[in-house]
Amino acid sequence: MSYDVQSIRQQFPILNQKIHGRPLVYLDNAATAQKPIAVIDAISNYYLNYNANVHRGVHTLSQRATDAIEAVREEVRAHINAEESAEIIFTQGITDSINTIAFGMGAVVSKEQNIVITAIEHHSNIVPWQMLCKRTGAELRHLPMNEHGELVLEGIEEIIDENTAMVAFNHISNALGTINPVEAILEHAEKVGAWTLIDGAQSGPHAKVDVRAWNVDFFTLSSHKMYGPTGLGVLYGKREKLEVLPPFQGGGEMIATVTLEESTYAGLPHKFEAGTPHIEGIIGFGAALKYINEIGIKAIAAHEKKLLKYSTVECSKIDGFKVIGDSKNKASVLSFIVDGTHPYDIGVLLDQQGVAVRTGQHCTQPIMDAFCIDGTVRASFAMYNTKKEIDLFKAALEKSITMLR
Amino acid sequence: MSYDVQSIRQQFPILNQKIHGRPLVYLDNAATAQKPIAVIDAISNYYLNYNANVHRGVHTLSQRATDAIEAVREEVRAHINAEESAEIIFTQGITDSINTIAFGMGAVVSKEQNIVITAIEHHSNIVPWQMLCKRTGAELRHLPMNEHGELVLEGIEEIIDENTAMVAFNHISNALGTINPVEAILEHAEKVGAWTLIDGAQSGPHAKVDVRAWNVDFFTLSSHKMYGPTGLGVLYGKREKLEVLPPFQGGGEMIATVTLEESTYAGLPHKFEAGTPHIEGIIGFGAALKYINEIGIKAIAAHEKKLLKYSTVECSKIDGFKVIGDSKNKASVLSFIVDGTHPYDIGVLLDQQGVAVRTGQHCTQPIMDAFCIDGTVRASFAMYNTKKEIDLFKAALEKSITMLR
Amino acid sequence: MTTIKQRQEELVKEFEFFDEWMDKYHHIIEMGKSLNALPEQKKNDNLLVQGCQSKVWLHAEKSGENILFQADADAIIAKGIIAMLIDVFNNQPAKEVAVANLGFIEEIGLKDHLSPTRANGLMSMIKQMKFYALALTD
Amino acid sequence: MTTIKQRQEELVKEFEFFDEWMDKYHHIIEMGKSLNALPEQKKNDNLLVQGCQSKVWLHAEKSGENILFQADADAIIAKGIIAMLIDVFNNQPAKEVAVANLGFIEEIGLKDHLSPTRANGLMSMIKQMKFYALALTD
Ligand SMILES: Cc1ncc(COP(=O)(O)O)c(C=O)c1O
Ligand SMILES: Cc1ncc(COP(=O)(O)O)c(C=O)c1O
Repeated sequence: MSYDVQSIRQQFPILNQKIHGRPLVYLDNAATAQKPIAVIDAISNYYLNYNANVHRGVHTLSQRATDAIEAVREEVRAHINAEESAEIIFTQGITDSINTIAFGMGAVVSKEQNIVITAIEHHSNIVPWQMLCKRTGAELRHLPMNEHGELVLEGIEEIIDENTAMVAFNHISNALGTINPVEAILEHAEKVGAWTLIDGAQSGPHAKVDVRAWNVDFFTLSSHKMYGPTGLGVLYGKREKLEVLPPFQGGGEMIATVTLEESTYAGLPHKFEAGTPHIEGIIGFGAALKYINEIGIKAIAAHEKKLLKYSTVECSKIDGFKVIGDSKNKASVLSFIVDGTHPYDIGVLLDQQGVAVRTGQHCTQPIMDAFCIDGTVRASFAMYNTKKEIDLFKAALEKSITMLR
Repeated sequence: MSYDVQSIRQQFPILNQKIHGRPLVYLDNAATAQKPIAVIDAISNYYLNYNANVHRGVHTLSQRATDAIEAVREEVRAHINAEESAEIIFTQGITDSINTIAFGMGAVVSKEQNIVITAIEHHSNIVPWQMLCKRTGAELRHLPMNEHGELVLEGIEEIIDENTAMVAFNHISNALGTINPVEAILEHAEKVGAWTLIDGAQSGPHAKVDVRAWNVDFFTLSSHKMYGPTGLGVLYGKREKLEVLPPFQGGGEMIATVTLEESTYAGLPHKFEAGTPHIEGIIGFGAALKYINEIGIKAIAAHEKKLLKYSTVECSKIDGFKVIGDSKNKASVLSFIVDGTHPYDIGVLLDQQGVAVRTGQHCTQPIMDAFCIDGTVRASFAMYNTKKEIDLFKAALEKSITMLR
Repeated sequence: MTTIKQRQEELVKEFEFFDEWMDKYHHIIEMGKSLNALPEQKKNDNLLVQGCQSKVWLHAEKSGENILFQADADAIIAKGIIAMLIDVFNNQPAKEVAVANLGFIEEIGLKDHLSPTRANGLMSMIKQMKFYALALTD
Repeated sequence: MTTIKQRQEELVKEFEFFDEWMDKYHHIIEMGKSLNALPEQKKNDNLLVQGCQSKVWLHAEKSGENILFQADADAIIAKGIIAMLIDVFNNQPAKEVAVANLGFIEEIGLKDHLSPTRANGLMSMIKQMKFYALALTD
């Protein structure tokens, strides 16, 4: 079956609007994706029919809500091929997931050890580790990148060594689109017995993930980047690893027993799910996963790859256009600067023409520093974008440049 | 204008359904409240029209979304009468809010100090402080309660003393309904210079709150208990206090600058809002606040007070019925046991008759231990409950008891 | 002597008699009430079945090839459910208990009708009974 | 000599000429381009206006009773906006700049049309100019 982008677009009513009198061309998908009707309906349906607090409730609505979120937990497990659904923890998002692990590792990391990240991480996969290193005295290291925005693995043995407690890196860079050599890095980490965490912010919407094939210890997703609701994330962790970490937050149902003097913690996944969960978000995310699987993540990735290639080739014809991050192995992100213009000005003028892009540092200041730039313009693609939209984008970009020069 | 409960009920379509063939009587409001159409529509409307990631986005949708959440921040500020909207932080919920403060206080509390809670707290206002005390060596104390489930203030000077770093307590007990003597406790805390935090889980839906009149340092709410979406909470903190606390989570927009070596943090409220916020939740919560204010929190409280009184009087006629927590000053919660029955069995049989209540410990195990019971049955009321529902509840309760004895 | 299969058939028939779930619950409760209580001193924590929302104590011993169960619970519905299971399994050959197929649960609609937590509790009870039976099979 | 008020009126007239916001932006950009750049050595961090998304440097000095502004920005739209403000305020009595009412922003529709962050930036620029004016008023 061929990829029917028009019928997909019909599932995203938000796309069908005008901005400053021009049709919206939404190319800010790496920041957040739009939601299909199925997700919006799942949310309404929940609140119209079976909203209740979950777990421990004996009444029917509470049972329905509990069943619904536990079913999603199982779907997430299957989606990323985890071993058991108790290894799937619902969080607020990737930032929350990574902080949970970085906090917990405070109990197991010593000052002789080091944490390894990379030069192309999102702030959410930098700052929590800096905080951990500050608390424990451990050293923060990083794998460097080259001028294509690719990680450099030569010398990796010097960086990831027997004192490495954790190697944490993203699968796909949100600022550059680079697809990182996950297997090679994991292999080095495994060799020295380091724990591993993959930030899957940009994997979720664009790539097939199999945590057991990777044999990664922790993996994390944000619902809102995967066509699901805001305020929800997933933290996958191997049971044996999650069990040795202390919980990040206390309260609610994450305990087994509480006296005013002390508490004992509940088992997985509850130990890491303090407080009333984001029930609606979990249910909406279930609908988003289902929708992604209906279209097929491989079909989506193939479609986006075509858009990326077409936009790169077309825009490269523009005088002074320069791609930032030109790895051969890229997904869905076209980050660029244009000689003699400021990204910010381009963003404003594209918006005036209906085209939504992100400008700036994309929460990856170290990358920008390395390229010695203030920021880029980033066009990022999703399942519903079209070749025609790329044409509109390119035309709007050319017009903006003419005005700015 | 008189309180028109029927027209309110029309705004909550979920109430109009049958459970096991009987009309639903939803009395589990202290766990979570149902959502009016206005909230459900606000969510759909967001995803259908202006979903985008917020802050730093130059494009129109991002601006609309940013405007919308910042407008809600201002509405929350006004609602609780905070001084400035930068003191309003959006969190995952009360549990997250309290953990944020308890974690941050790790930087300012010493082992000579103590933390004071009360005997009638939710686990979410116990466990984070236990964790803080474990980290810092500080002592955890509590104000005791009497057989009515009221806090005992005699001897408070011995408990809250000059070494008290924090006094944290709930305004209204979720398990007993007791309205605590907020002013008297705050006065003692202020006298010795202790910081103060009020858990407003049950204030939000049932009471007027004025943080400046109280002069409390921290105050917190959960959206889902206030007719708003799940996954969202509010943490209010005085600027001067929030500024000395380190952030709980790192990443996203909570930083000013990041290099691979170190980061500096952004100002309030962003310092405490790492990661993509729960944009949809904030917008939905704005709609919920607006709805509450339309009806009027005082009118709601008065209505619920009538229901509480009526249900207490009526149910007390049942042989062996015993209220747990019979403070003179109570809101919206009827917690009880019935001689010769287990709360759990009552819960199951009420559910068979369409009545949704919560049974068990209500995340307040120390209260149950103090009363030497395993748990209670809890009926809790909201703006949309009716006298007729209390009659149905009472009849169902009587039938259940007959079956069980 | 009736077999495990026959006892299940009888139970299914008993429940077919009731149209309403309230009546079925009534019947479960009556079964709970007529189950001989465990003496207090026997209710030790070792006998607690893990995974039930209320407390369920289960004791097993061998009598020849057969297995004898005794149980109690603090909530009467749980007690009724364990009473049903005892009704099916009690004084049956241990090795048959260990492998028994419990179709009656489906037929009565018990599992569908229980909440997930209670259904978990039911599964935990069955698991524990089969576990004892296995342990007591030579 | 034109007053602050007159200069605003002229600006409003200039902008009325354009129907489309793209054209208005074009005009803002042209104003940015024709603003004399600050020499590189003058662009020090002390002159940065806080609260703008792009970098805006603003320098002020006194000339008799009047105040003279120089500015630059790394993004051209920000530069155009500061150019407009300089157009209105430059070489005006410091004490009038300090209290001036800037109705033209409303009339052009600038504030409504800018994003919240950019509108904040605009407000920051105005605040900084008035702050200098106040500091330079005897
Ligand atoms: C008094 C009280 N505190 C704290 C909480 C925890 O709220 P949440 O689960 O929304 O974090 C609740 C809700 O159960 C509560 O009633
Ligand atoms: C690579 C990467 N990591 C982490 C994040 C943070 O995700 P969230 O803001 O949902 O916590 C993002 C999203 O901006 C991202 O692209």
